[in-house]
Amino acid sequence: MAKRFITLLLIALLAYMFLPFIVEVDETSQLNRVAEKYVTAGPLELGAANLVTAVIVTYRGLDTLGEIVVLFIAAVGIGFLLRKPSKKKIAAPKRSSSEILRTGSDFLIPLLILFGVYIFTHGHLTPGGGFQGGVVLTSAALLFMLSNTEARFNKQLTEVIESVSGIFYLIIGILGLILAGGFLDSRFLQLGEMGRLFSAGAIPIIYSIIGIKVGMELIGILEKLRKEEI
Amino acid sequence: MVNPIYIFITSLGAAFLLNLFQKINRKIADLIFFLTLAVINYISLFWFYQLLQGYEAAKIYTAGFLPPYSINLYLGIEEAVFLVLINLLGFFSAVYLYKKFREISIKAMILYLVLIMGLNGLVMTRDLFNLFVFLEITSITTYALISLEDNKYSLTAGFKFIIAGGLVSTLFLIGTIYLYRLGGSLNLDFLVNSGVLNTKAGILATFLLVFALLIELKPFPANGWALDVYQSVHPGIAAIIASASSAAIFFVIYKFIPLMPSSFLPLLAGIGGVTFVFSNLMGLKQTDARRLLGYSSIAQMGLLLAALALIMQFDNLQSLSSIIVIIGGLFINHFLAKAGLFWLAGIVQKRNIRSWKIIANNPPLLLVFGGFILALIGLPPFPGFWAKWELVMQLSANNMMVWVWIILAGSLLEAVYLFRWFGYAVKNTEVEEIRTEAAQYLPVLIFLLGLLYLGMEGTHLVSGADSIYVLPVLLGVILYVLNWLPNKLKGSLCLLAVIYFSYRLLPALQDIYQLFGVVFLIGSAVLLITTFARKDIFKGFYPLLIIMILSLGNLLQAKTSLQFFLSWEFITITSYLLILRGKFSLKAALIYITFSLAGAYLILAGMGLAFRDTGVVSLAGLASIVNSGYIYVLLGLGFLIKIGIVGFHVWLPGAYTEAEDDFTPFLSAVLSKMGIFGLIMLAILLGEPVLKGIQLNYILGWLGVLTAFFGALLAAFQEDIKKLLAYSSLGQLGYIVLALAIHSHLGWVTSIYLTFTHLLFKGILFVAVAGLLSRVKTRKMYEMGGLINNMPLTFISVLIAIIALSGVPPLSGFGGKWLLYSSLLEKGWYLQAGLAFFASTIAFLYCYRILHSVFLGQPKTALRDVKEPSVWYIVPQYLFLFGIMAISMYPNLILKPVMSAVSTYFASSIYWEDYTVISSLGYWNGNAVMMVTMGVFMIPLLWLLFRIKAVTKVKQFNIVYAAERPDRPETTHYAHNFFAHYQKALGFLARPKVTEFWGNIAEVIHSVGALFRQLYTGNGQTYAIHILIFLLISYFILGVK
Amino acid sequence: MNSVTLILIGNAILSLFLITIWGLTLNGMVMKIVARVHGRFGPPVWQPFLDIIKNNAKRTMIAHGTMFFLGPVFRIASGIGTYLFIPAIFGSTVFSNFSFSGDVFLVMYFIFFGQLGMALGAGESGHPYSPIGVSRGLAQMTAFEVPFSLAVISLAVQYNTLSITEIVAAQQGSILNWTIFTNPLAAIAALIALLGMNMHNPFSIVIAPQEIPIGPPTEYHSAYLGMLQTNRAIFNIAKLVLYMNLFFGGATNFITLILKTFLIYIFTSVAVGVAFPRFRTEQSIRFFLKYPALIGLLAIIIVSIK
Amino acid sequence: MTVISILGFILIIIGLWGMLTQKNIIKMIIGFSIIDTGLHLVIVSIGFIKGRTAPIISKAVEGLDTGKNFIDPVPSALVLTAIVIGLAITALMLVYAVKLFRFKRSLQIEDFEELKW
Repeated sequence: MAKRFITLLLIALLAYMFLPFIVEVDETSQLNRVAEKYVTAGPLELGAANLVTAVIVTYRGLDTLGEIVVLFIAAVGIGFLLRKPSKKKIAAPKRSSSEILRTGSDFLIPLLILFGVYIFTHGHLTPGGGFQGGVVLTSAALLFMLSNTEARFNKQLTEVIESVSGIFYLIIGILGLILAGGFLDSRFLQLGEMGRLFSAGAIPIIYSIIGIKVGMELIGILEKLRKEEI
Repeated sequence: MVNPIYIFITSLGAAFLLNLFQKINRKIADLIFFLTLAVINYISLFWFYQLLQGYEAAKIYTAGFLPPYSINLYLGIEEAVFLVLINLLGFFSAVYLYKKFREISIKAMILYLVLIMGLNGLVMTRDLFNLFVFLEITSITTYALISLEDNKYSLTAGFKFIIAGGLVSTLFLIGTIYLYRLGGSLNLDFLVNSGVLNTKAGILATFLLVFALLIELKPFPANGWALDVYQSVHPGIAAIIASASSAAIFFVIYKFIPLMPSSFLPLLAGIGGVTFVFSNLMGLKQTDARRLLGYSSIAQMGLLLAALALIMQFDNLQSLSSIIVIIGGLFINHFLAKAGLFWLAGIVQKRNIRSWKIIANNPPLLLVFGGFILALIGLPPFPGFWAKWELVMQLSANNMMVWVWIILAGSLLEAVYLFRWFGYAVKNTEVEEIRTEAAQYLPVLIFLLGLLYLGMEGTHLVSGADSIYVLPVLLGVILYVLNWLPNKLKGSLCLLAVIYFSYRLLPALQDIYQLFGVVFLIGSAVLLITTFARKDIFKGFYPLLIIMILSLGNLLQAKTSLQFFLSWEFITITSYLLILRGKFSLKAALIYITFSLAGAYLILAGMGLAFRDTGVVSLAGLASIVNSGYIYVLLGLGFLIKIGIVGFHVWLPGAYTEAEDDFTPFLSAVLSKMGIFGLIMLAILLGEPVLKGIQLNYILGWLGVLTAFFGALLAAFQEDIKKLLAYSSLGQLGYIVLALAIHSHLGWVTSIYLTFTHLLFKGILFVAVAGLLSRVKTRKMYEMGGLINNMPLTFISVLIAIIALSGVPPLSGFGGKWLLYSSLLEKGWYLQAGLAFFASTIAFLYCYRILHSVFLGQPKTALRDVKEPSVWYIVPQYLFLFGIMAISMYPNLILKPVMSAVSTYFASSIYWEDYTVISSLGYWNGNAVMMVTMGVFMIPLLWLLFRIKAVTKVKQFNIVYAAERPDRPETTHYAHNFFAHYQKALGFLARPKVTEFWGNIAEVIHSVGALFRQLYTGNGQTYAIHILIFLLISYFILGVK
Repeated sequence: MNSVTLILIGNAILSLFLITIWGLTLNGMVMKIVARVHGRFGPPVWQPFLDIIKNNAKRTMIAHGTMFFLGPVFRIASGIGTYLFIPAIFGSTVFSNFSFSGDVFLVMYFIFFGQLGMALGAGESGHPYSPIGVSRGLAQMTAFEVPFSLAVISLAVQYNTLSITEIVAAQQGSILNWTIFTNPLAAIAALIALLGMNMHNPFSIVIAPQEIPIGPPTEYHSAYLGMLQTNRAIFNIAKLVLYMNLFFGGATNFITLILKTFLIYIFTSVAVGVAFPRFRTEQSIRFFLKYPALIGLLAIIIVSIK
Repeated sequence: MTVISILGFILIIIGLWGMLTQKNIIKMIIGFSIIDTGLHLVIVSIGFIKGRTAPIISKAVEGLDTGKNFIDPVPSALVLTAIVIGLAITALMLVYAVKLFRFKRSLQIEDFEELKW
């Protein structure tokens, strides 16, 4: 009890400590210099309609690479952590999935894949992007796993795709370094006409690669956790 | 020019590809792994070299936009240093871990590569959010790599780590986003002057940012999780966490300093200081080697943090090189040594520090271990020494004496547990072998060599240092390499070196310094002969000895306080290691080094004060200080501890007794004089300082005479012959200090005269005892007896030495006594004179006891066939004996040079008439005394010799014994508890009150340490609460307005 | 050797000879007096002479070893030396002995020479009683030297010299110039110390005639014993002469010397000795370190305040 | 300050409470997730400007001054990264929970206190 009380006190104090954030910081009313530049010059410099995407993929491209790496190492790390199978196995009773689920998923999976691809290829134009698309792809995979409890993904294939897409991402980054202003600069390709699918330089390519890589990584994680028996 | 961005590209590329290549061929994957590490090493080394040449720093703008619009990286010289270190460690750690990696999974290699890349990113990036990403990359890889050892310990530790890490990242992110909101940028350089600090919210955001990072540095008490991690993870990973990760985080905090409001710095310093002291305090009770290393790591990072925060607060920093020496020295020292020690922990495979004794079977590993321990404690010749020196100097110069004490106290605590650990390792009783593989062994060795090299480089950076003072180490290393030579040859080489050194050094020295040179060097040279008697293999003996002896010489020619202190520390360490060689010397050596280091730290603090007052490190500069009382007290106390003055004498008997028999003579005859030399030097420079109206020399005088008294009294009650002589030495040193304190011509003449005679007779006695113990396997005097017939030569020299020691005319000891009383009476110290006289009569008790119990009385059956010790024990005794006889016959041989040396500082108050010394009170003609004594001795002797035909020699038991024949010598030899009645009368004075006192202090400190470490309950949630408490307390201490 | 040295040696031999005769006679007289006090008849006054002659004439001697052999030599050398370093008679060249060799500290320390040597000789005998006696003797010595040394320091302060000749010179002129009157505390402390030095009752445990026949000299006999007996006379008188010089104005002629030493001996050692029982070792140590030492301290303090 | 950021902070506090008081490891992880969510809310709230629209150039905003009509795109970009990182950490925590459960067949945090002092 005493511990709970102390914790309560501490958290109250913490809340009190955060107070200046609430009290002193007013609502944002105008853009700061950096955002102003992104919003005004972004479309011209990068040719992307979705300015968030411009920020993510190009202006703060290194972060995004880092993000990919985080997902990558999370996947690798989970695999590493679960490298040894459990000693004591409690097998969960196997049940095949229901008819509705199977039929529904057969119907939904192609749509989901299509939707996922759409999201990451159009990341520079509409809301969404590589991560979102990748996650949608994964949801398709998840649905597949739920409906086909016995089937397994080809681990080799997902891993190869993942690695290759990672390498491609790096290569594009290097191309930016060599052909344009710096590492991950997307302007080494023509900016094209804004609003088109093939515009905004390398952004759609990068986002597609990201989408594929994220999808494969998440599928890898799901796969690893799925076969896990506790 | 290689763009540093390729560090990321290559490591990431390799990380992505490793999985693929592994499917083709594991060997290729391994090759790529190491190649990648080599490449990033190449890039960082290349840039380091370029920047050293003065090239411009690398500014990398990603995405081709200038900051603050895109993320930029920066690679200046500071970044380059950290990158080089991190990447080197990354490479060697990989070599070390390779076997483990191979066994487990390619995934470990991938994670490892990404971890190293993340650390590089932390160092280079200038963008807050990017920093966060790299922080998370390193954290996540670490979380995963913790399970390299897949057991419940490492995994629980890992989970605690994740919880802490989660909190940290939350705090960091809140801070980041609000800084962006208030400062309009995520770029560090643009945030600095953006006015974010004008608001409370801005300060709070900065606070969250900085303190989140700080928690990653594991400050006390928010560090329970870190200790668990250090304890349980694979040592290879622990090395990375302790060295590389900490380094990167430390650098990030360094980068943030321009962003911080100035009020943060004192708090950071405070947190660093508290962490340093408390971690070391809690480390005292730790027995698990890896957890101990954890405590030590945390403490070191605390020290580093405190040093950084303090330096940034200095008003006037002397030069950039100071910063480099302090931060660079401390950092590199910790970085290399800690990584090396963790690796070593992995090689040794023993958890409990007591089990580390198996390392003694492997001399190279032991050497490496010792090196790292010395480095961590901050002893020369390692970089940490220079850093601590410079830190103390600069702190003192900036009037931060409190900090000096905090740092020295923490260092002492750390030294205690590290040396304790080292002690366990040295004492080998097991036959178990350590399995070593080159891959594990090599990195450790390379890191030690790196430390040594950088330590030697330190001499160029620190003002007042001189590489000559490090040369003895080089000689020691050479001798170590020549270990395969026969012992006598090595000994002769040593002897030659010492003689050559004396030949070069002595003529260059002046007056009193020259006399001490004779004591130190010629005395050592004679004692070296004793070591020729050694037969066993003894690695490291001569190397250590030569370093010690040459450093003693260097002590005399030191021109700056740093040179002096450096040599002083060399002597301390080498003598500690030599004492540690004794069979049962574990505890004694630990006590010795603890007191010695405490003394050394007092000296250091004193020198810091002197530096503050004079602004120079030259010793001669001390003379210009007006208010020198405090400095005198600090330095004097340091020297007195080394002498073993009463109250601080607890280390002395143990160290003298348990050291190897042929090393004890060095301790007593030579080494004890370094404290005396220090005191004389101090008196030469500072005169007779007064502190708060108290004449300090008056106190010194009383300390001296009390030491003489208690030394003699305690010696009378010992059964152990070496302990007896140890206490006797203590008593004799008391006279020397007493005479020194008189601070007059006669007083100093007395002091130096006593120094010489003490060298002679204690040299004889301890060498004789060494010889004796080489034949008799016991130190208990009552177990010997009647050895006069077995070893007459030894007996004669001991007899003469004892007569000289006791001060009985006609031998040289009387001269010392006469001078002492004359000078005391001249000074007006009558009571001291009375007590000194009492002490000198008590000395007769133990003097007689040695001669009787060992050489006279009933010979024991078991010892009947004991022979004279080897000639190597006899030769030095007789050399000294010759000295005693010469001085006794012609006291002016020594008195005249001493008098003329001292008259540089005082007007002479005694004069000569032929052989008669005349003081203001009395007179003494040593030559006449000798002649008369010989005359009155010869007459009765001739009469007895005239009757010699009537003499019959009888057997052992042919004695008048009340009609009964005693059956056994054990019951007839009256030797045990010889002065029982004296003990009854005065034993209350000899009770080990002081030992108890220090024992209690040690006990209390250990208990406090044990109390505080109860904080670490092992519960991950509690650790999270600790973090919260730490954060809140820090915030409210800061009192943001 | 030049003539000066020869004359010195000749004088010393003469001085020593006379003092030995007086010392033996004194011992004989004291034995007689003590016996009478005890109510015994006692030996004749010349008994010490007879003893020495008898012992030296014994035909057989036993030796336990070299140190045993040398022990008495050390002892008597110390006795003679102690005497010879003291200027026995003020103003006399014959009796100034070798006092140019050193001052009062030399004398004090030279006493130890014999004690140490003798103790070593006794130690080699292998007889347990010898070291027991030595142990007691040494222990007691450390104690009685305290008041004595304090008294000497007090004198040194008082007269501002350590030279015995000068101390005696300062006491000349009137009986009131004697130290015993000018510095009574020092004298008292020193005289109490003398009781211990002479090893008479109550400080006779070293010799302890009852339980360990004769202490350190247990194993000594014949010529050794003769030597020790000779020494007992010389050494005794040397100490008395020292006291006479330090506290009782010294002597200007041999007759005064005889008188003063006799009186000092009778009134301090003997008178006290016959009247008191014996202390145990630790008791005598405590005794000396209490009041006598305190008196000595007071003596120093008073003198140094002046 | 916007309601959203206040809500975010409240979530952070609630999550923290859960993380610090719940003994079950899974519940602690849920606590962490709640903290994370709150954090993301705080981040996006920083970028939000009342009356403005998402920074995507489309027909709806054609001809208007983008600088006056768009919200700040940076927090939106940051929150994406933060979400991904949060996801990674949560996943790792869960795997740890699995591993810990395997050793002790327990998910109580007090059962994992072997290492201490």
